[in-house]
This record gives sequence, structure tokens and C-alpha cells, in this order.
Amino acid sequence: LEEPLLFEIGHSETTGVDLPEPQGGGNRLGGFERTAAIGLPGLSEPETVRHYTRLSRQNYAIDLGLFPLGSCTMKHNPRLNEKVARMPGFADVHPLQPVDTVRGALEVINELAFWLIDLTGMHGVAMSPKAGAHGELCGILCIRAALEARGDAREVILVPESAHGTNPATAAFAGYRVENIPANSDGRVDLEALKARLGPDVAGVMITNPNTCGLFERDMKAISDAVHAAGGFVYCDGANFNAIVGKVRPGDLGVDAMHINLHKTFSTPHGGGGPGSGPVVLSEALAPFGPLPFTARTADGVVHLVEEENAAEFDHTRAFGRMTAFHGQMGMFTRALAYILSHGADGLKQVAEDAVLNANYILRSLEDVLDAPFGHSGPCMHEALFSDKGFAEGLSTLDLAKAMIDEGYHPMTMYFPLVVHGAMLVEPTETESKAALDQFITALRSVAERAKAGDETLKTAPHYAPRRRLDETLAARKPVLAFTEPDDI
Amino acid sequence: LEEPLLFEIGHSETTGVDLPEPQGGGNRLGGFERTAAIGLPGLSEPETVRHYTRLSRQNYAIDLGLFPLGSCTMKHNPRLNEKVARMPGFADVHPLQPVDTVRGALEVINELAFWLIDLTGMHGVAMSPKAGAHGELCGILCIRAALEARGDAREVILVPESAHGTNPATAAFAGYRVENIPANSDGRVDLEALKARLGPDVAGVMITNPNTCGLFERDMKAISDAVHAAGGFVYCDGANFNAIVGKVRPGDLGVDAMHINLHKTFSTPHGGGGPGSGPVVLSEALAPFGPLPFTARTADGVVHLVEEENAAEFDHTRAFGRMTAFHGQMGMFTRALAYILSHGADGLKQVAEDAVLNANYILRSLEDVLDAPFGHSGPCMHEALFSDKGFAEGLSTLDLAKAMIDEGYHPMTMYFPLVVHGAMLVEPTETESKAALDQFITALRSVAERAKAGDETLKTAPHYAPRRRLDETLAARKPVLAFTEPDDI
Amino acid sequence: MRYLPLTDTDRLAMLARIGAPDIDALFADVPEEARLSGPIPGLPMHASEMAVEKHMRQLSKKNLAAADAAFFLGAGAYRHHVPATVDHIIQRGEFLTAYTPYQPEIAQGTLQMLFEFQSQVARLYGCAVANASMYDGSTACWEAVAMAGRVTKRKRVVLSGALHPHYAEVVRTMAKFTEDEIAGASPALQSQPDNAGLIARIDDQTSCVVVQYPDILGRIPDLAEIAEAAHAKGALLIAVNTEPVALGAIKSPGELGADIVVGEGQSIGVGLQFGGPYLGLFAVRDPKHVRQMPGRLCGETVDAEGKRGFVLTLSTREQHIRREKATSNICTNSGLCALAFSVHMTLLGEKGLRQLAAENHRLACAAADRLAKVPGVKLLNDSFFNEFTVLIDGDARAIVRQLTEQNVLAGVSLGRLFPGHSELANGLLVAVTETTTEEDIETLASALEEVLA
Amino acid sequence: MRYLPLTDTDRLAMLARIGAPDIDALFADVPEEARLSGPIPGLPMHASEMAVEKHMRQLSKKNLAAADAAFFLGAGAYRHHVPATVDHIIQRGEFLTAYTPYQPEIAQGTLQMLFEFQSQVARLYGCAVANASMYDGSTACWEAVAMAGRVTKRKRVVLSGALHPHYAEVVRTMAKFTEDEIAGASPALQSQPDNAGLIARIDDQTSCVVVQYPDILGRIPDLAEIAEAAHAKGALLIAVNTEPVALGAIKSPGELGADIVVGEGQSIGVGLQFGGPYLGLFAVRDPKHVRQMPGRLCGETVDAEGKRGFVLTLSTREQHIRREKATSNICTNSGLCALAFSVHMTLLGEKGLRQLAAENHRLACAAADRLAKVPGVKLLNDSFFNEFTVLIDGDARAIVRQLTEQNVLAGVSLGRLFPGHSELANGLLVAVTETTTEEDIETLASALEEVLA
Repeated sequence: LEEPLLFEIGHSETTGVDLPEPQGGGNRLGGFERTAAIGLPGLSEPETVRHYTRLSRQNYAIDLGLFPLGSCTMKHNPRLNEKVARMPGFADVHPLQPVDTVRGALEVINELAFWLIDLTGMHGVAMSPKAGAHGELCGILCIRAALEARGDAREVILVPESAHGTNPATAAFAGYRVENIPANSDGRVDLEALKARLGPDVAGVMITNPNTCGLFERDMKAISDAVHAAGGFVYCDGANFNAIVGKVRPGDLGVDAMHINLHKTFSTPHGGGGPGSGPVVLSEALAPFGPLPFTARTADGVVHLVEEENAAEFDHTRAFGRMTAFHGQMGMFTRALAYILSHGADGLKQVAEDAVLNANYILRSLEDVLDAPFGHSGPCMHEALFSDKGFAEGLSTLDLAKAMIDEGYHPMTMYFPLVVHGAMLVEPTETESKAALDQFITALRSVAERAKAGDETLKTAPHYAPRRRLDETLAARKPVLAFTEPDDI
Repeated sequence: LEEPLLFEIGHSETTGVDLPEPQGGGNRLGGFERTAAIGLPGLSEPETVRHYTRLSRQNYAIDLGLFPLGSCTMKHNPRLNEKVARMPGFADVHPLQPVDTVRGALEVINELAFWLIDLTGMHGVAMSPKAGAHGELCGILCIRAALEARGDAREVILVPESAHGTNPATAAFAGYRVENIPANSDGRVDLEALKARLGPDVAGVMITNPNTCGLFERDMKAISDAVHAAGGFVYCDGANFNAIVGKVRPGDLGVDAMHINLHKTFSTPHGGGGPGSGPVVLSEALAPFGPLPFTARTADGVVHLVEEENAAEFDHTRAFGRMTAFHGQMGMFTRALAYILSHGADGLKQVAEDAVLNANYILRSLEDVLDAPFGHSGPCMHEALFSDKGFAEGLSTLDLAKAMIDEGYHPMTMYFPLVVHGAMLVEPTETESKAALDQFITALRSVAERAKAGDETLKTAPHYAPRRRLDETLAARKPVLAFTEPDDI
Repeated sequence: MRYLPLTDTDRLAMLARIGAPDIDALFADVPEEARLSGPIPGLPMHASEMAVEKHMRQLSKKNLAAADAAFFLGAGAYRHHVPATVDHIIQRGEFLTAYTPYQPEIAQGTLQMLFEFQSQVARLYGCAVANASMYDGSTACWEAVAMAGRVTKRKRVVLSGALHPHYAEVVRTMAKFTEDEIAGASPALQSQPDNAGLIARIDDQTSCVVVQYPDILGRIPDLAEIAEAAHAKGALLIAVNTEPVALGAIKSPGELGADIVVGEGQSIGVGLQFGGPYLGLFAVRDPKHVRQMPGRLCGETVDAEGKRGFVLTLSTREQHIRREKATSNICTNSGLCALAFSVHMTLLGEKGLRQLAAENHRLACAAADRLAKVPGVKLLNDSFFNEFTVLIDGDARAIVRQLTEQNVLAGVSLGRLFPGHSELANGLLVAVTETTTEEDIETLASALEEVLA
Repeated sequence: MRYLPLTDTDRLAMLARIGAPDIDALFADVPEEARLSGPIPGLPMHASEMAVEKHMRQLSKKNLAAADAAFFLGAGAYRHHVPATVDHIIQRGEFLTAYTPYQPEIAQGTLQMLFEFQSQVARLYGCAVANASMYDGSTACWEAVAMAGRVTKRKRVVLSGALHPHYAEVVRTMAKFTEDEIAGASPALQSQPDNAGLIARIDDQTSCVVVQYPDILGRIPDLAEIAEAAHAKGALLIAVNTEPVALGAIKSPGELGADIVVGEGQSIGVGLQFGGPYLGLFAVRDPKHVRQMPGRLCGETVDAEGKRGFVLTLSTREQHIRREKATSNICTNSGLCALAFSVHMTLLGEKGLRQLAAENHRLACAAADRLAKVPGVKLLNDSFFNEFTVLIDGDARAIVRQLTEQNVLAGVSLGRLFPGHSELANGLLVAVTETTTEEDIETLASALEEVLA
């Protein structure tokens, strides 16, 4: 069933709320009263529920099936966390209430901060960044502030070629020049190449560990030591923290800054593209430069809000500034804290183990039909990487991925990392059962075999989705980004 | 996508809760410890969410589309009401708490009772019946108790042939013999036939108004007067109250008892078959016999719970007994009260008017392609009745109804009322927009035309539903009513 | 009016199509003198969501919620932790706003769920077949009695004195109109149920014996002994269970020979809700009794393409088909509550249910031991699961009321349950679940110590 | 561990298929010395849902919820009534647990919603195109400044003194690293915004002027005048709105000549949430600027069968494609908050939004009039929508803190917002919405009377 646009079914006179008709009363609008129509369609409540319920059913979601998106960690979102985030003491408090009336909210932030530091073996954490990329920026700005504080202007950030696209973007945004570091044949950072490039112009490296080939960077500690010896800092992209949470602490590997996607490892819902939350854990060297505001617990157990006015009191005068209004993503903090406490120390360790177990199970169950370019490099971590080697002429990773839609799955991450041709990065996560994995493996085997056999129907997949392939070129060439009334055209 | 049975995917060792392993502690079970396995499969939380989310998507629901079920009043369920029912002061209180700790809950019951009496023009109300049929039984038991109280044992209940099946069932259950009263050519009760049958053996009549042909019983007051004159009582089936709420009060028409389906007129959700709620409003003559418990508000504004122990205090010693443990469907009461207050006096009147307007719109938009047997009898009330007259040989109402599934609709009520051949009873309700009605009319026109033209594909409809027609005969002949392990067979 | 989509423009256009001059013309069949000329008097005009929510919240706040008290009430309604997932699922529009699944092609979600629910209940009760739910435990109990009459063609019903008094009252009320003869009693305050006395009341006119398990005082009767005695006289044993969690720890009634097992399912998934909606469970041990069962049944079958599917079946028993020949008055079931039960039971699984039962029993034992140490308090029960009776030096009902001032909801007094029986006035039923903390137990014990000092 | 489906049996079977002796073998690449031998120290073991819920509820209860106070806070976050329908929709698993809609064939629900959202925001702002949302108002404000730099190739930014100080601080922080030159100021306590002063600061090196509308003191600046002055120097006007409800009563910034309109969308659908997640809105008046916009854009297209459909488009601007050449750092948006906004806005419609705005303004006028009668309190504003500044005989910040003891949350003191500015210390920002009652207003006025007496 097709669902029309809101603008095709709504009317400016229809409303789904019951508000009083405007009464007399004062008018202090200073002569700026709105006169023209706004053009906002309204629906009654029954129509609204139906419109959005119908729309929702055109989506795929974790609640419907496995989401094998490498590097994106689409895992189950616990329902308790949704309930907790809606408790009036969290949902119905204003960010600028006097601090004595929000000590509980500050305790949530502080308690979550404490566990993030504990889990990563770091020294401090900046809680306010609003998403992963925002967290990356925060980390790089800490590095820049630390270098500037010692009067050491450096220009270059080194990034392995398998990095997330956000890494070089972030570095560039913060005013750095980006240089790539190659990978070795194992799919890991080439340690010698890195060492050779280090020098007084290098502010730091941005590294992802486990890396985007799904492998643990064995030489991480050596990399960190080399970078530190050259006066630089180590930024670790934390998008893959799910594989090692509770098993290894980045702080023990020499990392100086790492953002944590609460919406990945700590399971706050993706919501169709946000909101995310990207706290950044910081080493002792970088912690003094973390942005405002943050929370601090004094010896008497009271949690304080540290802002511009009282930063000196908490010995934090070198903060590089403020990344956002207010205190960050409270709604994500409550969910992440509930998640951490639910799993506990034993559960988080089990998370990493099951995530890695599930990924290796997929890798080893499929490497006979799909090329696994780093299958020889040892066990993978929480994601399995395949290439399009062996596909019949004319069939691509895209075709295979779209065919997976017809099998009832979301496609895997495609064409990433760039170091592998036609890459397919599969991350099952720990919240999939063995039965779900077996079903997925069967489906992927079947599609892979058809890709190798040259089944032309793959090229027009999906066939059974709410839409066939969409014309993205048309969308970009003649952008239609807002509804216009038919008679306006 | 097919969803396996819980018993095919669950394991007795899997659980979606985290409870402590059984510790030592005492054992006072008196030697009745369970030893054998129960055989209950468990799922983790992610699997549970997915199992039920997938199952849910095989259902049709009001949130997805129009539900044209005559006599069942499937209207929009406001989301506020769901929120209200979950307030801790309603959801988390025990029915046997000391009354001083539940005055608010008692006030809800009392306030709702007050408005139900007000809206129906009656004298009292029994709140505890748990569903419509339970309410019918309550009403008939009140009649029986009232007759017994005056030492007047009567044996017969008169029921028009268009009555709901529950009416004769209820009368029989209460020990009465049921006799039918015919309809006249207009589709209404034959007043003269009724009068002719009245006599000292007739305990009362059960009548539905508006009736199941969708018509208002014009002679209702005359019927009531005649029944009363013959010493009987008038029971009105309230399933169709949606058509007249706020427009006419049954009490003004001489009704002695009427159940109200809170899940119909007052919009508590059907939930795939309940829970319902069936309070019964009672006339002055019947009110003294209403069952326990109930609430009473004294002049000081305090609301009391009236039970066996204090019935005398509230002058209610003639109650016929107790229909259920505790106080009835509290969760439905909160929803219904929120609904009544939201609509208010003006809104409820508008409900009836829009419900009737929508039904007449459908009747008049389709009577050229579908036979409307009582189209000549005047406007219909909130439902429009059609017959299968004119369908091609071999095609039935069932075929048309199943074909409506392929058009994206739930079938209408079929083969009811029995007075019309191949009846189709369509009740759009007031929560459908004109656009939704127009779309429905177009779909039904198209299917009706195909039925008249003899389109054989209708016989195998639906074609696009989660299932094709199901073998109900097989299900009844060899009942499989519980899962058995494959190896048990 | 936020729930009404029609605009005035729509209304005019529709009247024009109908050919009616105004809306009143459509109500022409309603005698003019009966028609209300304006909005119904008394009721206020429509109100905003915010205003209604505020009003309801104010009413809600006049109640003492269990979460805000030390809470020990049971007697047929138990407070358990319900996982958040349960509420999430039952609020799915496709479950919440679906109709009774009479059209199976577009109701497989509800139907498969009901089939799974029936299977879960049957296993829990140790029975062959369970139905798709009843209104609640008390009405299920009456339906079982009525069914026993149909099966045995006898009219004499023996109720155990330790049956929940509301249940007994419902049975008595309904039986008045069906001419069944009800023999009941009130419970004696003994440490063991009086099986011998009950068995003595069974004769060869008895259609059924109704026994609660665990009983209203929390004691666990030996059902097997009663089953044997009943069967020897050709009577059926109806077992009534008001706390399904208990069946994670003690043997199922079916296993012990009960012929019909009924009960209240509220403990699993449903919540307290001031008494309703609740969830009646109904099962029979012997599949040959299926066609005498009340209520809806969901059965497995295949569709026209041979795919497995589910339908409501054996509906010729039901009143909307059979009219005056129906086997029972029940029509609506508790579909959404059955879903809540089934989701919660799925989350528990066998392992979780057993752990939950063990935790309930452990805490109840701790509470019983602690309360027995309070001067003036004596534990009645030899056996119990998560609820037991204590005898207090004083009027238990008055004491319960008095303790509410300290936010202690101490339990259900037998005086409240059996208002006519002064011999029971010093009895107090205390229920303990996994939601009870050690601190709650200490609070209750201290409060009792104080009030009895 | 309730979120983990694997059983130990599964784990063994899987290890066998993999050919690994145990789970540690899969972590062989992690240097042994870095591997934790047991569970991470400090953190407790896993906990039941009931235990976690109880812990979180205890923390929650340490906060004074707005509903339990007479509440007058604003300053960029406003308390409005959000219909229950909004939360119902955003909790649909298909919206809540969906991924970013990169695979449009199975994400049309999210995509169509975003297209509708963009259209609603564009109309509300009087612009041609809006994006699919930003993190919040403050980061959207910075992104607008950065975009103005790209469009004008200039580096001088003029911030109005009456811009929210957090927003100004975010702009200043980010600009440090991009070498933009920021000229700001603090607001003067005048009844009218100082347009002349602001205009005087625009020169031909100015990339943009950033003006809040209504401003941080609640005053409504004449945007048209500023737009004209900015355009005359080749600069862009960036209008910042923190209260979208206002735009139901006053002219849209686009209508008045703003080139980029950004703001906080939290008021519609999102709720207070102690500051996040919120919803950044971003729109441009002139479609030619689309390719310089940050953030995601959803566009209409057709599928292979010619059916209308929606996709994320113009993504070559974005960093996951463009890497170091991206136009902005933003990647994630506020998808679920955008949904909440769009649902709430759909329920309102034009009629509801206008009524809502009128009701806010009516109550704000009543509050201003009442407070102005309190001895020692003076109303600053000539114009305002639902928030205004009063000057108090005393330190407003201390008074606000003092009033919390009576459960009065009196507003946001300018001392809290501008901690370095003692000249603002007697200013208090008071916000009034439809959730404010006449009784709340009276409570505040009386409390102020008492404290100032």
C-alpha cells in the first residue's frame, strides 16, 4: 500500500490537538505578527497514527531482523532503556535548572563517565559531543590544544588508508593536513612505514582498532610508543569498541583519545540516523584540555557541574571551549548507563566474546564461497571482511547486497574498507542467535553462489522490497528537497 | 517472511530475564516440589522482541486502515488513554488495598459511572461486567432478580430475529426460553407482532437499537410502554450506542437495562479480542438488584466501595450477587473516562453525527452497485447494510469480503443480520476521514462490479495476504490446539 | 476535536452527496421528543489532551501506589516485576488495535500468539489443551463448574472452604440461575488444609470438587488425594490456581490428577491494575473434554497453498454461532492480556520461571521466619509458596488500616475477605514476591512489633 | 544475560565449526599483557532489569521534575505539552531501531518522513530548502557560520550581543580552529534590541551577521533592517531561532530576508531532557545555496518501475564520501527527534500551531503584567513572544536558587547565562508556555513579592 505525502492528505484547517481559539489578550509582538499562511498541513490524531504507522512499515529495523552492517554495530536496543530515559526526573528537567534541583541528572552523567573511564583505562572523558564525528572532532581539538599549550604547532595527522571517512574529514576540519599510511599484506597498519613518517610535524595518528578490516592491530602498543616518542598523540576511532569492551582497555595500549559511540557499543537506538552520542575518553596528557561543561564528584560524594564560571575551582582552566549548548545527550546517557549496569563486568566481557565468536562463525562458514582477503591473517574480531573476487563478469558487490534485501536482510557494509576490492564487511553483533546466523549464512551462500554463477536477476534486485532500485542520479541532478503544491509548478 | 513457532526456536535453558540462580534458603513446599520438566521454551530479549514484532506484522489493525465491521465499532484508540491507564496510581494498586489508599481509583469508577448514567438517562450502573456478553448476562440477571423479588416467575424472553447471537445465548443461560419476534419489511421490529405476544409469561424483550439492520427503531418508546404494561422489562443491546451517544438517551425511550461496550463506543482498544468491559446501566426499577461491588459518593464528596459487608449502609441489600472478583476492568475505566472527558458533551454529539454521516455517505455512494435492502427505509444510522443480490452465480458475500483483503481492507461484517441474504454490514465509524471513505468506496465498487460480472478470481481471494484461505474444516475435524514436539508424534 | 477527521467542508460535501439538507435529517427516525436539542447536560465541553491528562494524574495521585509502600498484598492478585519488553510489544498498534481474529488471513499474528499461549498454559498446568483465555480467574472458575455439570450431568458442586471467597461468591451467584446446588464452607484456621473433611462431602451426585492450589490461606493441598476420591465417585476435580508463578516450584495440577485447571494469569505480564483487566486461564487434562470447553480455541491448519496457519476453531460451541445452544456466555476473551502473559512467559522460559519461583519462595520463607519472631504474631502454615497466613494478637483488619499511615501495606486481612466470619478476624495473609526487599520485610516486622507492643 | 541469545551449547558448536579450541584463541592477536584476565575491575556483575530500573529511578527522584514545580525556564529550551501520539510513534521498532537510510529500498518510511520534515521546516522558516536536521541549535549555528564563510569567502563574523551565550561560545570555540574572526558582545539591558549598533559593526569583510529572533532577552528584533544592511555589504544574515512555536505568531525569518535560518527544534515534540538529545534545524532561503549546506538532505526521485521514492542525496558534500574535502563534520543527524518534531507538527497543523502560539503569547502577556505589579520587579521588554526579561531589585541568580525551596523554578537568571557580567546580575528571563497555569503565575508573583519584601 502506498502512503501519500502528508502534504497531499493534510489540511491547514485540520488539527490533531484541541487548543483554545485565540482569545483577545495582549499583543506585544512588536508589529511582527505573522500575516501570510505558513502552509503547514494538519491531520487529526487517527490520521496521524495511521500515516506514520504505515510509513514505518516500509522500513527495515533491528526489531525485524539481522543488520550485518560492518562498523556500525546495529545490535538489540533494550526496552528497559527506553523506559528509563522517560522517567520524569530525566525527561522533564531543564538544562539550566539550579544544580541543587538536578543532582540526580548530574550523577547519571558522572556515573556513566566513571564507567567509561574504567572500561577504557583512561584518565578523563568529555561527555558533551553529540555523535561519533563530533567526538572525533573533540579529540582532535584536545590534541591541538595540548600541542598549542606547549607551543608546538604541528601540521600533519597520519591516517591509515582503511580509516573511516570521518577521520580525515575531522582532521582537515581542525586545520590539519592528512597523510595516509599504507596497510601491510595482513590488512594491518604498516608499522615501519608509520615509524618512517613520524617527525616533528606530525601532530598525531588517527587509528581504528580493531581496524576496519576486522582485525586487531597487534602492534598498537608499539605504534603508540613510537608516536609518543616523536611528540605526537594517538587518536583511536572507537567505533569498533564493541569487539574488545571488557577484554582490553585502550588506555593500556597507549591511546590518548578515543570517542565512544554510545549508539553502537552501548546500544542506544539508531533511530533512523540519530541522535547519537560520542563521549571522548582522554589520557592524562589530554584530559586538562577537555571541553566544558563536565561533572566532577568531590570527596563528599556531591556531583558538581563544571562550567566556565567555576572551572578554576576544579583546576580545569585550559578547556579548549564548548562544543554544544547545555550538557550533551542526556537521553543517551541514561540508556547507556542502564545498559552498562545491566550487563555488568561479566556481561560486557561476554558481549565482546560473543560478538567476536559470531563474526568468526560467519567468516569460517562462508570463506569457501566468498573470498575472505584477510582470512589468513588470523581470527577476525567482531566483523568479517569479504571481497567480490570470483563474481561473474558484470555482477558487483552492490548487486549481491541488493539481492540480500530479497532474502529479508539489510545489506552489509559495501565498498568499505577501500583497501579491498568490492568489500563486504559483515558485523552480526552479539545479539544474534546461532539460529539467526545460520539462516543468514544460508541466504548469503545462496546469493554468493548466484553471483558467481552469473545470475542476471541480481542486477535488478531487490524485487520484493517496498521499492525497486532508486534513481539516485536523478535525485542529485534535479534536487527536489521539499514538497511544492502541484499548481505551484 | 515466515515466523517459526516459539516452541521451534526457544530453549528451556534460554531466558530473557536475569534472575538469581536458586539459592539454598528454606523449603516449605510441603513435598510438592516440581520434579518433571515443564517444557516452557525461553528466548533472550532480542529474540523475543523480534518474534513478536514479526508476528504483529501479519495482523491487520485500525492503526493500518479502515475496519468496516458493522456492529463492532472499530474506531481509533487515542494514545492518551494508553498513557493514562499506565499511571502508577492506577496500574500499580492492588484491588484489596484499604479503601483510604485507593480513593482516587474509586473516584475514577464513580466518575465514569456518573457520566454513563448521564449519557444514557438511566438511574444506576453495574460497573463490574467484564465484556459485552457479561454485561448482557448482568442485565438479564437483574431482570430475573426483580421479577423474583415480586414473586413473579416468568419464563420467556422475546428477541427480534435480527438480534446479536449473544442475546438468545444470554437469555438461555439465565434460564429463560427464547422466542423470536419477526421484523417488518422496513427492517424494524414488527410492533403489532410483539404486542400480540406479550403476556404474563414474558419476562422481557431484548432489543438492539439502533438495530442490526442499521436502522433506528422508531417505535422504541411504544415497545417499551407495551412491555412495561405487560409487566415485563426492556433490555437494550448497547453495542450500537455509538450512533446515538449524545443525541438520544435510552432512558428516555423506556429502556430498563443496557450494557455499554466500553471497547466500542468509548474506544478502549480491542487488543485482538479483548479485554473488553461491559458496564450495565439500569432503570430505577432494576437498579436495586445490581451486583456488588460498586461505588457510591456521599454528600461529603467521599467515594465509598460498596460490598457485601456494607451494602445495608448504602441501602443495597437486594443485589443479586457478584459477577467477578474485585472491581471490574479498571484499565478500561481509566481509558473510557479519559475518552469521555476529551470529547465532552459537544464532542460526543459530534461522534454520533459523524458516525451516522459517514455511514450514510457509504450507503448512498454504493447503493447503485450494491443492493441496499433497507435503503428505502430512510437514513441508516452508523452502519450501512447491503445484500448479495445481483452477484453472479457462484460468487458469495464471503468471496467479496475476502477480495476486500486484497484491496487492503478488513472484510465487513458478513451474513449478519440473518434477515438479509448474504448480508454485508459496513460501519465506518466517525474516525475515518472523507478521503479514507472515498478510497474505501472506490475499492468496494470495484470488487462489487467484479462480483456482479462473475470474476472467478474472487473465489480464491485473498491473494496478497500473509495467508490464502485457511482450511477451517480441517482445523475443526482434527483439532491441533497445542504444540507437540515433532518426535512426540 | 482531535479524534474526528471530518472538516466542516467535508461534512457539507457529504450531506450533498447523500441528499440530506442537514445532519438532523439523518436522525429523522428518532422521535423528535426523544432527541436532545443540544449537547447533553452536565458534561463539560471537549478538553485538550493536556487538561485531561492533568485531571487523570490528579486522580491517580490520590492512590498509594505499591511502589511507594512496603507492599505485602496478594489474595489472588500479585505484584511482580514485568519486563519493559512486555509493554512495548502490547503497545504495537498491530496487536493493540486489531480485532478478534475472525479473518485468519490477516490475523496470523494474533492467532499464532494465541496458539503459543494455549501451549504455554497447557504445559504450565500439566494439561492437554488450554483455551485462548477467559475474563479472569473467578469467571473461569464458574465456567469450569458449569462445564463439569455438562460433562457429568450432575448438579451438586462441592467448594473447598479454602477457595478464594470472591470466586466462591461468583460461583454461588451464577448457580442461583442455573439451579446448581453449591456446598461451600469457610476455611478453618489450621496449619494443613482439611482434605478429609472435603473428601467426606463428595457423594455420587457431585459433579465436581473445587480446590484452590495453593489455597486462600497459602497452604498447599494434596490434590492427588482429592482427585482420587473425586474420581472414585465419578466427580471431576477442578483445581484453581491464583498464582501461576507457584507452578514454577510445585507440581502442576494436571500432573496430580485435576480434570479441569483454571486460574488467574495476572501475575505473569499483566500487573495489579486495581483488579482488572486480568486473565482467566482454562485447561483440561483429557483432550476428550475439549468440545465441552468454554471460550475461544485457536487451532493449527493449512491454507490453500498448504502453508501452516492458525484459525479460531470449534466455534460451533460459541454463542455468536450457536445462539441459545452455546456452551457458555463468554465471547470476548482477554486477548491483549494473553499476549502480555505469553511475552513475559517467553522471556522467562523454563529457566527463568523456575528461578523466579525459587526467589519468591526464598523471600517468603525469610519473611515468614522474621514475622514469626514478632511477639504476638504466629505463623499458621506448615506449607506455602509465596504467601502465608499469620495470626495476630488483635484485629488484623484494623491493624492493616493503621499501618497504611506509615506506607506499609501489610497484607490482606481475613476480615476483609470473609467479612461475616469473626473467627477469622485475627488472620492476615502476607504475600512476598521478587519485588519485596529484605528492607520491606524488616519494615513490616518492625511496624507490627510497634503496633502490637 | 538477557540480551545475549547464545547458549553455552551454541558457543561450543560454533567454536568447533571455526576450529578454535576456546574463545581466547579468537583474541590471539591481542597482546597477552594487554588482555584482561577476568572481568573488568570495579564494575559490578550483571544485574536484573528490576535492580537497574530501581537504581535509575532513585537517581531520577533526586531531580525536581518540571511537572512538580511552578516552572518558568526557557533560554533555549522550552517546556511544551507533547501529545502521547508522538511518543507512541517514535517507539515503533521500525523507526526506533532502523539505521540511517542509506539503503532506500527498505528505508522509505524514514526517508519520506525526512522529506516531509524538511518541507515543514522550510515552510516554518520561510525558506526554500531545509536539511534533515543537525545535532542541536548551537551546532547548527556554528555550521551556518562556517557555511557563510564558504559562500562569501570571508572570515569576519559579527555576532549579535543578544545571541544565546552558549551558541556564541560554541561558535567561538570552533572558530579558534578555523581562524575565523569572531566579533561578539554582551546584550545591553534595553527595552529594544540595539540594531543600529549591530549594523555599525558590519563591514565589507563580514561574512555574516548572526541574530537571534526572538533574542536571548525575549525581544523581537527587526530582521528586515539588518538583512538590508548585511546584504548591502555583501554579507549574509543568519537568523537563529530557539523557540519554533514563536513562528506560529511572528513572521518567518526567511520572509524578512534572512539567508540562512537555523534553530533549535526541541519545543516541538522533543521535550526538555536536561539538554539533549535536541534537534538542530537548518534552512536556506535561496536554493542556489543548497550545495553549500551541511548535513543530510533527502530528495525525491523514482525507482526502476517509475514509482515515486526518496533517497539521501547530494551526499558528495558529506564526509563519509568526500573525506577531507567534506563541507562539514556532521554525520549523524537527529533522526528520531526529527520524527518527533514532524509528528507533533503534523498533529498541530497550521491551525494548531497558530492556536498554540496565541495561547503562549496570551499567558506570557498575563505573566508579564502580573510580575510588573510586584514591587521591585520591572519588565524590560517592549516586545516579546513567550519569554521576557524582568529586572529585580537583587541578585536574580540567588533569588532563583532560593525559590527552589518552595518548588518554584522562577526562570533563568542572566547571571547564570553570562557569569562574567555583573551588570546583568539583576536580570531574570521568564518563559511561559501553554503548560503554565494562572496558578503558577500567581505562585511565582507571590513568591517574588515575599522574597523582595
